[in-house]
Amino acid sequence: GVSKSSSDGSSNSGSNDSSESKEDEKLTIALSVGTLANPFFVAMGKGAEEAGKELGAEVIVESAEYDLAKQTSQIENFITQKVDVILLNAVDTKGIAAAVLQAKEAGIPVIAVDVNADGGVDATVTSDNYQAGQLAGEYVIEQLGGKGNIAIIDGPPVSAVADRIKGFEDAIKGSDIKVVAKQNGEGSREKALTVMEGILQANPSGTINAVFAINDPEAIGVEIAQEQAGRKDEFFIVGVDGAPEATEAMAKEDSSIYATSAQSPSEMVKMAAEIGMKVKNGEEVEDLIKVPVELVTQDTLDSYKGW
Amino acid sequence: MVVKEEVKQRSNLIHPVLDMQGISKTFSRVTVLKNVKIELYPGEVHALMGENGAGKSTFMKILAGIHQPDQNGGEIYYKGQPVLWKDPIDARNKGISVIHQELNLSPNLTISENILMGTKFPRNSLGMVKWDEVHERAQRVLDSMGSSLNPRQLVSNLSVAQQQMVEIARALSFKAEVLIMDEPTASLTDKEIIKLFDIIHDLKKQGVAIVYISHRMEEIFKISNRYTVLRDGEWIASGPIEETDPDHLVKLMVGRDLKDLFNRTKAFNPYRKKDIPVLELRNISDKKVVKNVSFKVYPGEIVGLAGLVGAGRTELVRAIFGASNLTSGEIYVDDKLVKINSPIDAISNGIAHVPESRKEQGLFLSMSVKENILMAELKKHSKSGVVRWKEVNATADRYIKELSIKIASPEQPVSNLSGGNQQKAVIARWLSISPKVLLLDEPTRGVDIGAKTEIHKIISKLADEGLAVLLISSELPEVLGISDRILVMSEGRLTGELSRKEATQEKIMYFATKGE
Amino acid sequence: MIMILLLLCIVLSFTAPNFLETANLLNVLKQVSIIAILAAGMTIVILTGGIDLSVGSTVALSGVISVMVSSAGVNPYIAMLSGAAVGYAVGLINGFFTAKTKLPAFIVTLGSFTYVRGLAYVISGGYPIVLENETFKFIGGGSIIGIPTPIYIMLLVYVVMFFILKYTMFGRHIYAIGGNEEAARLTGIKVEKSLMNVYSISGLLAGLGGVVLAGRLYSGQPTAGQMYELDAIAAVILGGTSLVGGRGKIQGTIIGVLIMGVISNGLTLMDVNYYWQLVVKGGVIIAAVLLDRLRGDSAA
Amino acid sequence: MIMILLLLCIVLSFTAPNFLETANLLNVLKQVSIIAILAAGMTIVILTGGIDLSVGSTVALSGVISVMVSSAGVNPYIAMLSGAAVGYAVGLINGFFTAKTKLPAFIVTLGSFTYVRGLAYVISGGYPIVLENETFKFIGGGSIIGIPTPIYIMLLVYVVMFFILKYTMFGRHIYAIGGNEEAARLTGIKVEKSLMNVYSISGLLAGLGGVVLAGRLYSGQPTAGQMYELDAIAAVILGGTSLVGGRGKIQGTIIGVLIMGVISNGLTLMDVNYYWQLVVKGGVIIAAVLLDRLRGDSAA
Ligand SMILES: Nc1ncnc2c1ncn2[C@@H]1O[C@H](COP(=O)(O)OP(=O)(O)OP(=O)(O)O)[C@@H](O)[C@H]1O
Ligand SMILES: Nc1ncnc2c1ncn2[C@@H]1O[C@H](COP(=O)(O)OP(=O)(O)OP(=O)(O)O)[C@@H](O)[C@H]1O
Ligand SMILES: [Mg+2]
Ligand SMILES: [Mg+2]
Repeated sequence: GVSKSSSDGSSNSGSNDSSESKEDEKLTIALSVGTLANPFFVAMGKGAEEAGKELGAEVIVESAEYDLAKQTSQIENFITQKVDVILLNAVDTKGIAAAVLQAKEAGIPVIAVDVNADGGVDATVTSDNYQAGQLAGEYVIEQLGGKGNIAIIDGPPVSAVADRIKGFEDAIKGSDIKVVAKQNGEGSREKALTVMEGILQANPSGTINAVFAINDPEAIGVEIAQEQAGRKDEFFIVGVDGAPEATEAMAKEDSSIYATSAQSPSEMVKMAAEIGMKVKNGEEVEDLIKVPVELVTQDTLDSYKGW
Repeated sequence: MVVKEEVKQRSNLIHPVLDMQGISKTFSRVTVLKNVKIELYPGEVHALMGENGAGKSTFMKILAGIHQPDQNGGEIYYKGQPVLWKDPIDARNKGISVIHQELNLSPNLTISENILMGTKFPRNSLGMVKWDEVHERAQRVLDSMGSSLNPRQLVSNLSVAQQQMVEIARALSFKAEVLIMDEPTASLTDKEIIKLFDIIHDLKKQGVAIVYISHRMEEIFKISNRYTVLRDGEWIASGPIEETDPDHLVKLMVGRDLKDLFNRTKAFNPYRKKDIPVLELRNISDKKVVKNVSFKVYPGEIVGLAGLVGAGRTELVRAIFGASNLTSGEIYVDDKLVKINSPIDAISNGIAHVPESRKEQGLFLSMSVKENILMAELKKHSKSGVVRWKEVNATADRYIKELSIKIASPEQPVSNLSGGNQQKAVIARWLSISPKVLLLDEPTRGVDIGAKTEIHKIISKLADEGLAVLLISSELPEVLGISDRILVMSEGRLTGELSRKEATQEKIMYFATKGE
Repeated sequence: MIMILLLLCIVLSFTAPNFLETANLLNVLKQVSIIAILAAGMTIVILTGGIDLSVGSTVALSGVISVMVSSAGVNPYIAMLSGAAVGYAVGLINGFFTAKTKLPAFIVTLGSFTYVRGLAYVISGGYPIVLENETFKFIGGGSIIGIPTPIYIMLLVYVVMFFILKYTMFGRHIYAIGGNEEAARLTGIKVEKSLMNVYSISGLLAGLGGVVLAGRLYSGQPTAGQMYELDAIAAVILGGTSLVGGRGKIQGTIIGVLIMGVISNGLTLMDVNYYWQLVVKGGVIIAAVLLDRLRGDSAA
Repeated sequence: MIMILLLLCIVLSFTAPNFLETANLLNVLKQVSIIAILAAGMTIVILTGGIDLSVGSTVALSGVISVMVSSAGVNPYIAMLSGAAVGYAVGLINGFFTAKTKLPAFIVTLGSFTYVRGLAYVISGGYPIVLENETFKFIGGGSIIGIPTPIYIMLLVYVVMFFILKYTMFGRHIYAIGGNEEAARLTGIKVEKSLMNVYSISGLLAGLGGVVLAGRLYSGQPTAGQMYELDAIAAVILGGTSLVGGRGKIQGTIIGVLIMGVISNGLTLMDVNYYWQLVVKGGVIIAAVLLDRLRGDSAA
């Protein structure tokens, strides 16, 4: 019974000793994202800030740096801080269950964002990563007429990335498209550039028709490698995210990034924040909200809103 | 004498406890030992003699299992059996104990632990070390040596001489049958040496065979029974000590006649006291030991600084050199008050300092001999930061010749030199900056007799040219031989001053023990 | 350093809401427990003058393997032991190359850092492995009389390590080797054997850390433990152990671990922007050693 | 080590498609150039017995700032210089705390590692900053007579560093300080000043590396340079420089860099699965030093 005071009265906040500090203060929404070293999650953070403004709540944003233990610690700290809603972009769907459980026990609503989370979250708002990969795959088939050689630039071993890869590979299954190289760009422009240089080396001119990169920073890295190797016209690139850096690049005349499966991180978070508030106020909510992914191509670029 | 006779007689009858024959050793194509031999009998002290770099330490390291002889490089018979030590542990377990020339202590451990290191500590039934008993045991060893060191103290807080005592205590802490003492007295003063000799006598009686290496001739004749001389890695001679004398031994060692120990003839002229002192201390004190020391040193004068172990001489010169901090007092150079906060300040005031511990404070072990000599003077030999190597090489060569430093090449790392030659390299470094004041802390520690004479001559010549020298030495004959004036310290204070004429060993000892 | 830790706590008790609550302090202890376990092993490695970069990767491999073993239906205790054994094996390899073939510890353990992580990925296929067993979960996520299990484990590790360093021959040999390896060798200490043991223990503790983490995360994560080696080393050095070897105490290490943990926890509680957290954290680390140094100088 | 590098190249010329092609060899050189530039600075730091963990973060900060300066319409050369200056400033701070206040280099630069990365995030807002200037891009992505610009820069850095270490007083003082700091002090070497310079140079080179990387990536990335410090240190040690200080050569470092680069490149060309790449890479690193050691022993 050591920590009774902190785990009980979450719904009626007048009952314990820290009440005076919380009572007339603003609500607090906490968000833990995979890593703030990726613009996608930075945009999520921005979305949370905006949602906070609209809802009149204070917002805490933490970066787990793809470390589940760190994310678990962050959630524990959120519980200590007695935040009102936790928005969770889980590093790992299953592994985060223990932390989610702790938050639930403390009576704090948890909304999963972008990535599913076990342990009994109140709702999940996600863009479909599998679909993102699938759309990219279908686009590649269409462009290549169902035939050709491609390279895949993989990313860090997290489920969001794995889902994209799976969606993509499922989509090209059955076609005559051959994967000639699959290397890990670790989700960054820098590493993708380096591995792509190697792939270009191992696969002489004319042997690659397209490249699928699991996110936009990688896609840009691939484009730079292509450009510096003077093999610009040889193949096109498809990314995932719809990040500003990618759409800017795509807007250029000669860009070889043809398409990106765009998600909307800030929209997702805003939606999640609203749902979180509803849960807190005891309202009924849907437990799964899928924010669709849209494929943005060079042609549809103008109509794309962006993050 | 009785013991000596006995050993002589016995040696005809009984077998040597240890017999090394035809030992050869090559380091990366340099042959250091060629066909060297030694026989050790129980209960004898065997003096191993030779110039710096003759191969004494290397020879003994083979005996102790630290180095392996070359292939087909000779045999070692221990108690009549041929042996081949796997490693030092092996040799040690069989009863070979060594006092190394270079100190081998763990600075961060207590004296007790250093003394008992490598042996099984007393433990209780749970396997827990019983610290009280460890300290007690160490205390017993220290007591037997007449040392007043506190066994619980950390070794890093000890002066070099005190560390030497710990090293000795370690070698004595277990019962050995062969004891190698590689220059055990190099930094000790008479008081400790006398005690050490008592211990050696006891060990002899117990039948321990002792190899004794020292460059101090008088010691050799005081305690040895037999001798072996090495020269340039070769065996030259062995025999009973009474069949030789110092001159003969020196001749065997250097291969030619060598005059007596150098004696400074042109003593400093006291009438020149109206001269301006080049260095003057007024009421110098430091945090640790030095208390209220004042004296003057004039150009052209060699001042000896004597005292017992721990008297504070080292601390005093370190403070003068800016290596440690003064708490009060003033230093004047050429009658001008100077602020010395670091060695850089001291050097720019023309003060040079040969430190006590060459390995810790002097040498850049992985750098070449050449660079070690010229490190203090690189600036003089560079233009806008770029070193003129030609000039450096020439200067280094000059000093190597002048001090007869024995090396294979000036590019050789200094770590490969014998102890005495390393010492000479450090001295050369400080001569190269042409200082006004030279502070020498045990400058001939471990230096052989020929080189010592050489160093004395150089110091003397420089003094004649106007250099002021402050010389710390624990070897009284050295202090007496070359000083114009002798200051004596005890417990951090200056307790006496003796002119060259009036100084004797007895008077120095009188002042040195005044504090007790 | 303990003064600096107290100072930090005092500052945080004013600036960070809820910092001093029991629940939060237990949180901090629980959060640092894994790094603390690694840092205990790291302490002895650094005391010998070595370094062990492989502990973070070992946490991952041990977690993955022990959870897989457990999922295979094996007794949970044996599964946990298997994780520790994996760590021990990694340590043994590190020890072999550093002690016997005398390769630089930095390179050897950098190699392990890389291949052990690779193995964790290969074995798990890159996916986290779910842990079902309740006993196993208890070791990382459970609590006894309100205190989380990992805290007990951490305390046990430190008590044992304190005892080893102070009262066993092995412990004293660690100091001797770090202080002067040559001297240790010459006095008959079995330097190689001691070094083998030191690295093995570090590996073993990393393995244990991996098991506890798996229990805490209800899964074996191939990505777990990244940068843990840096945190562990930092804690050891913050705790006053010298990278040169031979000097330091295990008590210092736990203080170092707590300083790092308290800073992170405090910054989160104070709701400092994540980017600024890094800036402040970096500054506080330097300030902490600096203050400690200044204090030490004036006290001496 | 050069034999080991050659051996690796021979093996790869058989196993990795197109490895020996000029274009690929230039690729390898281009890819290692940034680590190589950092490793040159790291070499002198390690020669003094120190370490610099901040170089990776400095790469990021310098890249972000120089690109921002360039985007503000400033002359590209001045923009690039500003990046190098940022690195120099970080190095100066590291030098100050290690040399003047004598804090352990590991902790000081771990602090910088953290706060410098934080600053890079804060300043950029976490987003990459796009580089538009062509002159600036040229320094990372351009080429002269078919050879990429970064290779020239790398060569220049190594030639200058070789000269400094071998022919200048400063260079010799670096060895002296690393060999025996106490003796260096007693010999009248300005130890503090030299150390300040050493860390500043390391920072400066990291800043330069950041500028080159920004030019290569056409952007200033706040996430750039992660783990570069580890790669740089590994290269230095692989190259035979001792972590204890005082021993080593800059020529060794470039060999070390190339070994690491060739392994990575070879594995990519062979399209080895990423996870297995880690396993193989870790093993090869250990094998390389081991072989080198064995070779050295038999040659002696
Ligand atoms: N590890 C080594 N590598 C190369 N040469 C060495 C090594 N150790 C010693 N030597 C060389 O062997 C020779 C003998 O050295 P040793 O130390 O045995 O001399 P010593 O007789 O003990 O001299 P000192 O009286 O100065 O102590 C010297 O010329 C020295 O340079
Ligand atoms: N680093 C140190 N830390 C603490 N105490 C020290 C240190 N160095 C020396 N001492 C102590 O200071 C005292 C004076 O030592 P110092 O070395 O000046 O004496 P000395 O006259 O030169 O004698 P020695 O022959 O022992 O060198 C000794 O008692 C010694 O224990
Ligand atoms: Mg010798
Ligand atoms: Mg002295």
